[in-house]
Amino acid sequence: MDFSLSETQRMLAETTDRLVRERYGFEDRKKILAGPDGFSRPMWATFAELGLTGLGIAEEHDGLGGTMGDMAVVAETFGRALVVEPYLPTLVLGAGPLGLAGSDAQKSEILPRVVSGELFLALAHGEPKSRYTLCHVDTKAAADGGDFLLTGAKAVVLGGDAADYFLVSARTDGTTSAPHGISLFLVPRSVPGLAIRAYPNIDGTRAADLVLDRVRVPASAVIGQAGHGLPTIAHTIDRAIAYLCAEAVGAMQALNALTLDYLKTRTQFGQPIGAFQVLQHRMVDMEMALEQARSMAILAADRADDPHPHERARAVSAAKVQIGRSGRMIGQCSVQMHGGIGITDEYAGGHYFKRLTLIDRTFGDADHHLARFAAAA
Amino acid sequence: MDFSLSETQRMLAETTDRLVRERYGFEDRKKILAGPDGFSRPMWATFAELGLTGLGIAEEHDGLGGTMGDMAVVAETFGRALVVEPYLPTLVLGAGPLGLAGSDAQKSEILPRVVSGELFLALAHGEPKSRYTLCHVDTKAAADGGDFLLTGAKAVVLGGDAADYFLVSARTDGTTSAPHGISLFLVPRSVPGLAIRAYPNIDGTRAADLVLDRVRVPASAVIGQAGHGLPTIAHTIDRAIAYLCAEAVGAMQALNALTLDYLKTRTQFGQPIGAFQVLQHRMVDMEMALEQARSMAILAADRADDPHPHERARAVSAAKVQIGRSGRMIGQCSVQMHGGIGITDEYAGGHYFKRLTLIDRTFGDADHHLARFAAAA
Amino acid sequence: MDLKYSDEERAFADEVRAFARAELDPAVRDRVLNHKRLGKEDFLGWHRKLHSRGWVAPNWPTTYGGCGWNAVNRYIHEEVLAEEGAPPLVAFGVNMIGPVLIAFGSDAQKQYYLPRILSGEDWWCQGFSEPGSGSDLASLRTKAVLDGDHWVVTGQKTWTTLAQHANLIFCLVRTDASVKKQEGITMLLIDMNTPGVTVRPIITIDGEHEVNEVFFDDVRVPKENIVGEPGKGWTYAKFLLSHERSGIARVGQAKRELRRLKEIAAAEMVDGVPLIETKTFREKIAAVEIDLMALELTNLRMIAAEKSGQAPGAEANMLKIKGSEVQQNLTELLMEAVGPYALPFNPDALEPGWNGEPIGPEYAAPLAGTYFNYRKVSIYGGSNEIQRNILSKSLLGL
Amino acid sequence: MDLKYSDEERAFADEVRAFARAELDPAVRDRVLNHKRLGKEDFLGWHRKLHSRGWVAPNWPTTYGGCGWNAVNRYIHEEVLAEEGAPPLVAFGVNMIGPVLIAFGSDAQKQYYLPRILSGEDWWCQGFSEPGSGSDLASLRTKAVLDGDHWVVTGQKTWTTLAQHANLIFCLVRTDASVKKQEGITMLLIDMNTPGVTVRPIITIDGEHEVNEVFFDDVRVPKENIVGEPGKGWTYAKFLLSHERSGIARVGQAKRELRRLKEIAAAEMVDGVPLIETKTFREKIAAVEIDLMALELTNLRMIAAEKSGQAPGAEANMLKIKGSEVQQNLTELLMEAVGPYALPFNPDALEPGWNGEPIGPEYAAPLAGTYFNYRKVSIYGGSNEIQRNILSKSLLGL
Repeated sequence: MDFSLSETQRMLAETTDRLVRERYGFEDRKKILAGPDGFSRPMWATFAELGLTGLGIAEEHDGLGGTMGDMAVVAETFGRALVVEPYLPTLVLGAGPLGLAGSDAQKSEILPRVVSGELFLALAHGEPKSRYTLCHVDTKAAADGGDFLLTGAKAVVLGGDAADYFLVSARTDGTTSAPHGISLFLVPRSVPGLAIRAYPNIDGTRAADLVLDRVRVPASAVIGQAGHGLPTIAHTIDRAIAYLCAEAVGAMQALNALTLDYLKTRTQFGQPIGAFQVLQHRMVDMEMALEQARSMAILAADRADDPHPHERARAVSAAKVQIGRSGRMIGQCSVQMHGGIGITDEYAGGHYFKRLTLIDRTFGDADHHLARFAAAA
Repeated sequence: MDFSLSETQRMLAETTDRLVRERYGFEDRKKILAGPDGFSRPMWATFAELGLTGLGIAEEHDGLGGTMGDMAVVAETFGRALVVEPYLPTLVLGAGPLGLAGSDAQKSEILPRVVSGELFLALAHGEPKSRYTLCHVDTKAAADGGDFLLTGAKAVVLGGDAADYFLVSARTDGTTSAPHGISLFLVPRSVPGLAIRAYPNIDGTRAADLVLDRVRVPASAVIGQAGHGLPTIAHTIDRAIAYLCAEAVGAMQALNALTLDYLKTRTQFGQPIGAFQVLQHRMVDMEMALEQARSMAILAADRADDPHPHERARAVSAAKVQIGRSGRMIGQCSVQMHGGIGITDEYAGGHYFKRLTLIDRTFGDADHHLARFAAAA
Repeated sequence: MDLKYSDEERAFADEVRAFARAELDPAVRDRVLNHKRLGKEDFLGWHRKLHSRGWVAPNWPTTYGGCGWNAVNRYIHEEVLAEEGAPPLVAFGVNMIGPVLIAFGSDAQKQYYLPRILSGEDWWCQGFSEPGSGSDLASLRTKAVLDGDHWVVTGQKTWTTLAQHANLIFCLVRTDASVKKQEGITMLLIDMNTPGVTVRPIITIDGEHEVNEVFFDDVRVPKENIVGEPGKGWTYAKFLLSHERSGIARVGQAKRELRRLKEIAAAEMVDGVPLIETKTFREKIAAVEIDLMALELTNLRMIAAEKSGQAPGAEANMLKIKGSEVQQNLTELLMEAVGPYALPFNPDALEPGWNGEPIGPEYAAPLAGTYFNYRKVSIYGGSNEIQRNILSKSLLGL
Repeated sequence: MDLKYSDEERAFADEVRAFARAELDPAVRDRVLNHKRLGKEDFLGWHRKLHSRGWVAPNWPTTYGGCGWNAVNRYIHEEVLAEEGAPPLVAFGVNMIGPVLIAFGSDAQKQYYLPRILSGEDWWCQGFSEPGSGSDLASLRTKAVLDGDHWVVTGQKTWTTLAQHANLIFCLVRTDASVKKQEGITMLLIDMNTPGVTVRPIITIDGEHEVNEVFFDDVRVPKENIVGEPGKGWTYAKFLLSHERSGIARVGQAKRELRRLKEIAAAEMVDGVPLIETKTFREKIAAVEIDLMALELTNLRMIAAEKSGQAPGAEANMLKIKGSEVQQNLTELLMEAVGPYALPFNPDALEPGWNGEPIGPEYAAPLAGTYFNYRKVSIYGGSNEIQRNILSKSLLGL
């Protein structure tokens, strides 16, 4: 049993910590958000220089390799700085399933260009009516000669604003909620018939809704085996959740630190408000919520690539429940203890609150994962 | 809109208040519990003298009449004093359904003797496997000539230790959970084939488990129409819940008063513990929980005889949820703020906590009634 | 005991409802129900309709053009209008400075200001909070010095709701630093157009502009714009806050939001089943509905007590706390109901008359923002912690 | 990072488990698992078995007959035994006074008392709390005056766990009333059979006798029965409390209770469906299971930190709080699971060897009582409020 960081992880932590400390302060972030893309391409280039865009990608494709635990170290730092660049979409949701199931040709074509910082990716899986149900896929892939014609709609595709390639799920078989018959396709952004509506999310990240109208892709665009895409998608989403858990821990830690600082410096009635026992105890509870969340985020990263999908699902869902609840409690209590300032745009606290709230809405909320965990128990 | 007590209610409140103040202190209650019956027959005689055993019983059967709201006034006082005499079993669960559905002969035979304080009654409806499901009845009533033979088991029959007559539910038709086919029978205690195991409950009230082995009763023992007992039973249980809600409000009020007094008198660190903000705010929350519970108890009493069973069920279940939650919160917080003394047998506080806890377990806990309310919405 | 309204009360509720249905601009109603942005004219148009019916000021005596209603009718009026989707009455004039002027204002002030409040000609805002004085209001530092016929005011107010629409502000200012902090405070009425008054928007995390900072830089205020006597401002403020309590639990609004929640939960599907029919979500709705039922009854009990002559006391603080919990619970469930569609940020969709293509279901756009925004309701008007402090002292004697 | 035990650690856990399964009297195990009453011999029999294996004192150095294990092995030992249904080690000797004597006791005390703790010959109890001194322990008033070769002790202790079995008590007494309250306290070792010592049972609301009052009426205690120096009792007590922390989260016990909860919820039926398969109850179990997973990992993280040389600090207070919440949650769900059968009170059924007919399912009898009794776990050893006060200061600097 050993909870200490590996050498690689310590280096990653130092590198990313220094980067965000020097270049991703709250004011830097504001400027980045106000820019034309809503995120910073130069920052992305720096990620590439530092090797961050090679994490989790095999060395044969120019990557650094690395486990979900390694990515979690980056996620946590990014959570502390509320990084908005599409790292989760490109690396975890995009490069991840390509690495898991992609053909050699697909991997060779895409992954080195991800590592170099040249490409953004996005997973276009969720649909307007799918909510959090992974097997709910209405988008159809009709065989047409040697090609497929994709028709349907995809909703709230994270990083979909910037993606150069989409990993699109579509049915080659089966009815709406059948677990079988779902295939995953690699689709370039510029393909005819693909309409993209990009937008910001309320937490500063970005997404897009897609409409596919007979989008033609060759058979070689199938990622993995046709009709058997769901296990890859489920694994990918579990990895993404592990990433989000670590990111949330970073955000909670930063928000707790801000709140504690506020308790010590804000004075009312002639004393720091941290002298009031009710606020003291609440702050203690927030720290406990953080520690419980951190424990479960560690577990989720550890199990995200567990060979037994059942074990993986249990651990990841349990973690997502814990993160949802801790994040909600910390976010709400932090705002309350800050008073009005806590919900102003110009103060960082409220932005952590927003991010934590939306993480709970992403890939299944606490209720969803409590039910998934209970069903898997 | 008028929330003030009627003249009758004010009189009832004064009478019962004086009675428990003078004769039902915590030490009196201890002696009563230690007695041979676990309750006081002289006390019951006093109830009869004061007319309390005539409440809710029609004047033609020597009763005083009166609404559930009137009984709730008594219930609240009894809750404050943790009265253990079988008032709920005899008046609400026994005389109630007789008044609602009994034949003239049954009413004339039983009710005047209830009013006079001569008889105790009990509703034997719940069964070992029925939990909180009212239509779950396995006890069978087989027609035999003009008689019925009752066979089955009844569980946790409140007041079953002392009851002179039982109102026993049994199936004349239908399978275990069918809403139709349930009949209610008036069964004297001494009938052959009826085995009674009486016991105390952990809160000082008493109950019994019954085993019926071919208990013979005449057709005239059927209360109301054979096979149509469930609506009467459901109405009765809703009335009993309304009673319990009022009783719980009395218990919460008393427990809050004890706790507040403790906060003011117990000193630690050189000051009354009520000077600590965390305990102050918790005490405020307990008062709010009481006020919300009181509001819902008023509603439940008001609707307990609503001609629309749907309206009645919604209001009563909502109240039971509120009472369950308020009672739990007040009970747990009170013990916590008292420290060890809060769970000693010699201090009254813990006994309120127990009673409130068991009220939540009686006729459906908060989860059960939340589901019932939600289904009726 | 009778939990139902009397025939007269029911008739009055019907009358209010009929009025709202007949007079409320459907476009405005739609904006209220759907959490879209309300413009100044949306508030004012409705205000004028209430005025023409004589219903602007339920809590004022008839002498001053108010309704002179009892507590029950005031409650019915407010709750029914809220349920029907009427814009909230802008409270600063009618419910806040109005009663203060009636009680403590000079005859000239009453004659000048009260009719203009009723007609909607003046829009008031409130200058109480300061950056350093939130929960500890009495520590405020904006100061006013008498210079001939004028008070010269310098300082800063914050959290000033809708100051961008206001032409008048009532302010607490420090006029005497040498006495106990509560005793050196004076209440002034200030024209927002006076030179030296600057309004700076505060944008909240939902991207909205509702509150402001107001700066006073040597602002000259005519001497007669004082309310009552110098140094009595704290007394007037406490009087004002105790009169802000009508409808403090916001039961009508909560009922409206509960209805909306049920509609949305019926439209959202989970694995082919409407969200409202899934056990977990249905019971979450049920739980808040029960909370609201209890709150409404508690409110009615207190209203009935007030009607029968008991002054509103500590109970108002309870209603504030429970009311804020119910409101926040509802906004949270509304956000939860739309699942992933809580993420997109589309402030344009909140603009009156916006005709664009919604992202996801049309009702989704405001929900996350409203949830974030509504964290304020347990903060403003004295945070729930302050409410509990007050209750601990006044109700429990701790 | 490696969340799994090492091979050595796993092997050790297997060894402990095998030992428990081989040596634990099945009747005692059954009483532990089913919340029946444990007699003195149940504790002592198991204590002697551990002693014969050399496993009584994981936290003592080997010099004194302890195991000298690191934090991880201590944790494994404690949690595995708890999971297996072993009676809890009576902590007062091994975990409380033992470490104090090792650190501060005289050679004579060490030589006399330590072996008797290991063998189970002595049963210690703790004399800290007094009726007027609960959370504010340092305000204790039991006093000891030196009279020749004896301390004369007068006063009262309370909440003395299992004092009815004990032959020795370690007491905090006031020996100097003229100094700061923490500085006038001395620790004495007192034979319970000394004239003037009286034990009075305290019955708890579950009808059980677990705690006691202990009265001292001019009790003469040999002078040499002082621990360390006079006036240093508070220091020793703080040392003792910091050593009471091993296994403070009671993860092993919680796992055992979770397993039991699942068994009972599988046996209970609701409308023809096992309770554990109903959505609401299943998810309540899932929620506490997740809480427990998080607690176990948090505990392991802290154990690992301790093993690598970091002293256990504020984290222990967190484990105490969360551990008590999980335990209380489990006892509450166990009670809920049996529905109406939570009501009957049948203390006879808890007696070893009782052969009567149960009321309802056999497992139901102890559940409500255990729920009531377990409210103590957020009170004893420093209430959760005190734990939060400590964390606020030590961890947060507030």
